Amino acid sequence: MSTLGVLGHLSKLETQARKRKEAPPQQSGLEELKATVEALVIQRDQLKAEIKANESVQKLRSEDPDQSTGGGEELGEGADGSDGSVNSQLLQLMARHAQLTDLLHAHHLIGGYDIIKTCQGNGLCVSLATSYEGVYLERYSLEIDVAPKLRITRHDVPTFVPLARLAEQGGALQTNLRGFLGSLSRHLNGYAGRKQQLKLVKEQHKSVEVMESNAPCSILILLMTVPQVKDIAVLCKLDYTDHTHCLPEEVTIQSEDKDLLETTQWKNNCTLLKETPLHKALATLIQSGDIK
Amino acid sequence: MDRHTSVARTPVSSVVVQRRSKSHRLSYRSNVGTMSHLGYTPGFSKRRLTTSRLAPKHSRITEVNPEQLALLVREWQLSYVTPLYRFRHGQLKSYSRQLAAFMVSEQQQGVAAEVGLESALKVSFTLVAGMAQTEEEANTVFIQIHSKPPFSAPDDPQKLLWSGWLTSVGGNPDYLRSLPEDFVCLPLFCSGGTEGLTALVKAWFQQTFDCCFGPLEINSVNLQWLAALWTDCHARSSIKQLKLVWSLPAEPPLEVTYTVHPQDAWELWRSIRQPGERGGEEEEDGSVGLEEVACFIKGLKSHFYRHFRVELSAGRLTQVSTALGSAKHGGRLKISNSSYMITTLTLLTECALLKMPI
Amino acid sequence: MDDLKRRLLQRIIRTMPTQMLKTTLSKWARLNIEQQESLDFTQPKFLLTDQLLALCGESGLGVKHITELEMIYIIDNPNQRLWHAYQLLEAGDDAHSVEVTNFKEQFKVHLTELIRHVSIKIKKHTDEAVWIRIAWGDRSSRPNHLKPTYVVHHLQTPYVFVTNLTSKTMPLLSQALVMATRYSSMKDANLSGRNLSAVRDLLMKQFQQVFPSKHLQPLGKKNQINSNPQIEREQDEQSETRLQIACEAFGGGTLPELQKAIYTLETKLKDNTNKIMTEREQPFRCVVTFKSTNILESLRHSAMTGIASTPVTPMLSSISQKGRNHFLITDKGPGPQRKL
Amino acid sequence: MSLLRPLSKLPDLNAANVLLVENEEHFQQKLADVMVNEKSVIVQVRLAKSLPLPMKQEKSRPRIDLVVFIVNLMSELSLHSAEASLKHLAPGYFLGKVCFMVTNARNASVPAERMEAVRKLASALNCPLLFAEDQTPDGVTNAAERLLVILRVAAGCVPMTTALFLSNLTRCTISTEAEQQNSDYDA
Repeated sequence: MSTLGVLGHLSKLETQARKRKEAPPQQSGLEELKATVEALVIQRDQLKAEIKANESVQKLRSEDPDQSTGGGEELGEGADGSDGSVNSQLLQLMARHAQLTDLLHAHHLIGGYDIIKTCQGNGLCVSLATSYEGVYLERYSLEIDVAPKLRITRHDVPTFVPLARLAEQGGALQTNLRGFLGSLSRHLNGYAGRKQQLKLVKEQHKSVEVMESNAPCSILILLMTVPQVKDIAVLCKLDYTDHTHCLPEEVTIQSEDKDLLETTQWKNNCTLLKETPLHKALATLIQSGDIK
Repeated sequence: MDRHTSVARTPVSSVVVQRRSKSHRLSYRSNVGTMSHLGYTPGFSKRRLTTSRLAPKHSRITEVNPEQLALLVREWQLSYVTPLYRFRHGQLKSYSRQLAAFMVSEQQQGVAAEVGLESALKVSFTLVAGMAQTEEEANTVFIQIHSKPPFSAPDDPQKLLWSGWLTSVGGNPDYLRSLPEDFVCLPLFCSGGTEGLTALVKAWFQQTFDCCFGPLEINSVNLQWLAALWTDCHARSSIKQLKLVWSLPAEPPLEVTYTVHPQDAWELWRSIRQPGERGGEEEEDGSVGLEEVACFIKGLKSHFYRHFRVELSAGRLTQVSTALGSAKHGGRLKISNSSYMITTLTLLTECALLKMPI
Repeated sequence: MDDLKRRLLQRIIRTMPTQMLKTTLSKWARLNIEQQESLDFTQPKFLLTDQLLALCGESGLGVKHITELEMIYIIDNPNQRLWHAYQLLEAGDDAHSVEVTNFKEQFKVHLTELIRHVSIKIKKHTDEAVWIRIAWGDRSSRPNHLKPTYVVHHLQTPYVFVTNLTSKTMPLLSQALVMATRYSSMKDANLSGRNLSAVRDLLMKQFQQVFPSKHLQPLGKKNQINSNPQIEREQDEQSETRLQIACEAFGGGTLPELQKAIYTLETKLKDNTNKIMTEREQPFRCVVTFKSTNILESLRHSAMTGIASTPVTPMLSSISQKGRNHFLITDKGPGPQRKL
Repeated sequence: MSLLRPLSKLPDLNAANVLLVENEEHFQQKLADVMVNEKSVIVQVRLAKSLPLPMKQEKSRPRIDLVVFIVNLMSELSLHSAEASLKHLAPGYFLGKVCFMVTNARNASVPAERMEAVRKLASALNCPLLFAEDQTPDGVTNAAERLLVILRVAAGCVPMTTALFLSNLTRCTISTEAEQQNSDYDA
């Protein structure tokens, strides 16, 4: 080995590597194709089975509409009355699953609102849930009279939500209940989100002082401190003009130190505040040391 | 069953009366009735309740003398008093002195320290004429307690500390006649002033005349009757408004004040009184039937229920007031107008007689 | 001026319990610690007033500062007054962007334009409310600090709560408020009560409302007594329904404290047994007042126990659902919505 | 809206069922708590605000041996409600299986007329009228004891006697005018 020298050794390795690459191309190609065929066959069989299963599920569901609407207390004891094998039980389960998925889909179609009949069918009670970042928050309800025309009789929606305006807009309540509920829900979710953010800010960032806030949480003024040689106070006003949103449309920053606000860093910070939920934005600012 | 629990010094023989009056019997019975746990006691269960009372003719209303006017001034707290033993209307002057002396001595014992008797007291007993309705009935006695500040000039006005009166108006003559000779019956006691002073006066009466005081409530039937009586008067003397107050047993307690326009109240009352059996001239008879009263109140209640769907009858009537007077369930009474003063007092005399334990 | 100072201070101190006085003074922070400690709170109040007055003189504090003290006290103890609610109508496009400094400025400008002799103090309280103290004067006289009007407003909400307002000053306040908040008018909301937060909660719907639901909520204390198997309540279901209906009508949980509800009825008396009155043309005029330490709770309890029949009439449920306690009811109008 | 019948069901062994009807639903619970402690028979207490009882429980409901109407004299509604409920009892009950229990009779603000109305009602229906004190534990116990005496008889747990027989002795009566006069002079 030592006689060949380093270069010799390298060239030898090179040829070896080349040989290894070139030698089995034909063979492996064939194997690959074979594998593909096999996979496709399996897939075909699976699809076939699925089709069959689906067909039988459909059959099951159409055969037994009572069960499909009435909730499945008697799963397994098949409508087919067949062998009772694992397979048929599975089919039953699948049928039930498909049905529930459909229900869920329908629920989503009507907007995910809980609606129940009241007053012997003369009224509706709609309940709208709000959530923010996957956390369920307050639930708001509306009671609506159906006859002679739709009319909101009672609700617990906060006063600053323009409920009457939303209901009147293009006769939304009469003609487009879903649309009305949708826009109401956006307002409520917007409010819930802003309120939740404010709550989180107050909990998580004690160093940031909330100077001012209002009932709809649509105007926030925060006092932040920028740690420099001498602490600089920065007043940050967040204006949520669109009440359906959880992010501010406008962020204005004031400070005695005008130069500070001109820096790109603070301009970026402004954009950050506009684009990220407040508590997260503040966390980032604190982490980066821009504020205390 | 002991009937004489309240009377300590009175000779027993003089209390057992052969002929007890109806109203007298009534009070006795209602107590017996509630005491036995099975309410079937046959002898006692028959009772006669007054179904209508006469309101006097207007002619009598006008004759109000200045002494009687003193009775109109303020709101009085009502009590009943059992017959006074050896009370003499001729000795009022001496009673004035005795009561004043009694109060001073009580004060010295420290009992009345808080009632503000630092200054000299002047007690006066006076007669109020024209209240008694029959020969047998005793005259009304009016008592005033004035204070004289220690350093005041003789002609300085004296401060009225307390006033009160004992009366009997239209008491059942049978009952009055049946009383033994030494007893004077003035069953209705009205007091106005601090509770401490009232208690002192009562104590003196108890000691001196061997009598017994007790609170006199005005129950809802009587309150309703007064409401109707006053409403009836509206045509002659404006009642301004008819105000009824109910207290309902909700939690927290709910008080409902029902104020009716006088004209409308009066028209409702007339509409109930008009039907059939009453002729035109009888309209003047002035009697106020309990059935009519019940009907009147029922009308008011049903109007209320139609709007609020709240059962006033679940609670109780606690107060009735008009410009002519006001009466509260707890036994407070104010008569602001001389019309029907006698009638009102007749009712209260009857109530007091009914309430008496003997 | 000194006399006014004295009378103002006297009045504040008279109404305030001594314990409260201590904390209020420290909140006020116009006197330094030594001065505060030198005060002897055990002495009679008139002596205390003298001492305070002397201290004020020492620190050069005037009427302005004393009104500040009053304001602090009132903000902390609003429930000794009768508050009336007003509603702002038709929000302008920029109504939602009004913030405190802006509002303060505008309100002062507009009100002083309307009336020259007026003293205004505005303070933002921690609960987001803006408190305004107005001492009114007229053309010739200086502002009367002994009868100030207090106004409470939560920005971006259409409600204003006012105490001690006369009909003379009402239009002035209304105009200044409408302009400062960018609304177009203000009307009486027909609601008043001694408890400010109750009046506010009622209008802003900040109390627990109960709605019909598929799953019966665990409302209050039901069934807790029915433990003995030998005792059975036959009508449990009915009483639960009554409970649900009562809560739907008046709200669940602790309810806002209202002391009164007043109905002026001008409706015909209809009574099957009384032909004369039923045929009468004129309405039967009466005023019905419900009074309690908390009428909503009293009424809910009445509906639960059956004193008030169920379903509850809109006349009563309007108190919580419309946030009103003054009603005028006539036969012609569409029921309880009629304005007073 | 069916009548409640006294004999439509078979009795349970050594059991007595009482139905307490009270508009205010206040005193009945206190009474029930005491009554179920009875050792000699198994007492089942059923509580109602008014009659009729809901149809739903018709099947599960045992035979009711005694119906007690509790009337609070302070409230007119209480009396009216009891009067209205009476219509939903089959006539057979009035042969000794109904009784009235009155509270607050001592209260000064009770109009004598109302007491009189209750008395008349009880005597017209030949039912016993009991007075009870609902404010004190002793009063409740006493009232419960009295009810139990009647209940045991009504349920047939006392040999040699019947509800009808007992009610003849205990029913409320109002004497006539003549008797009144006589008794007056007897006293």
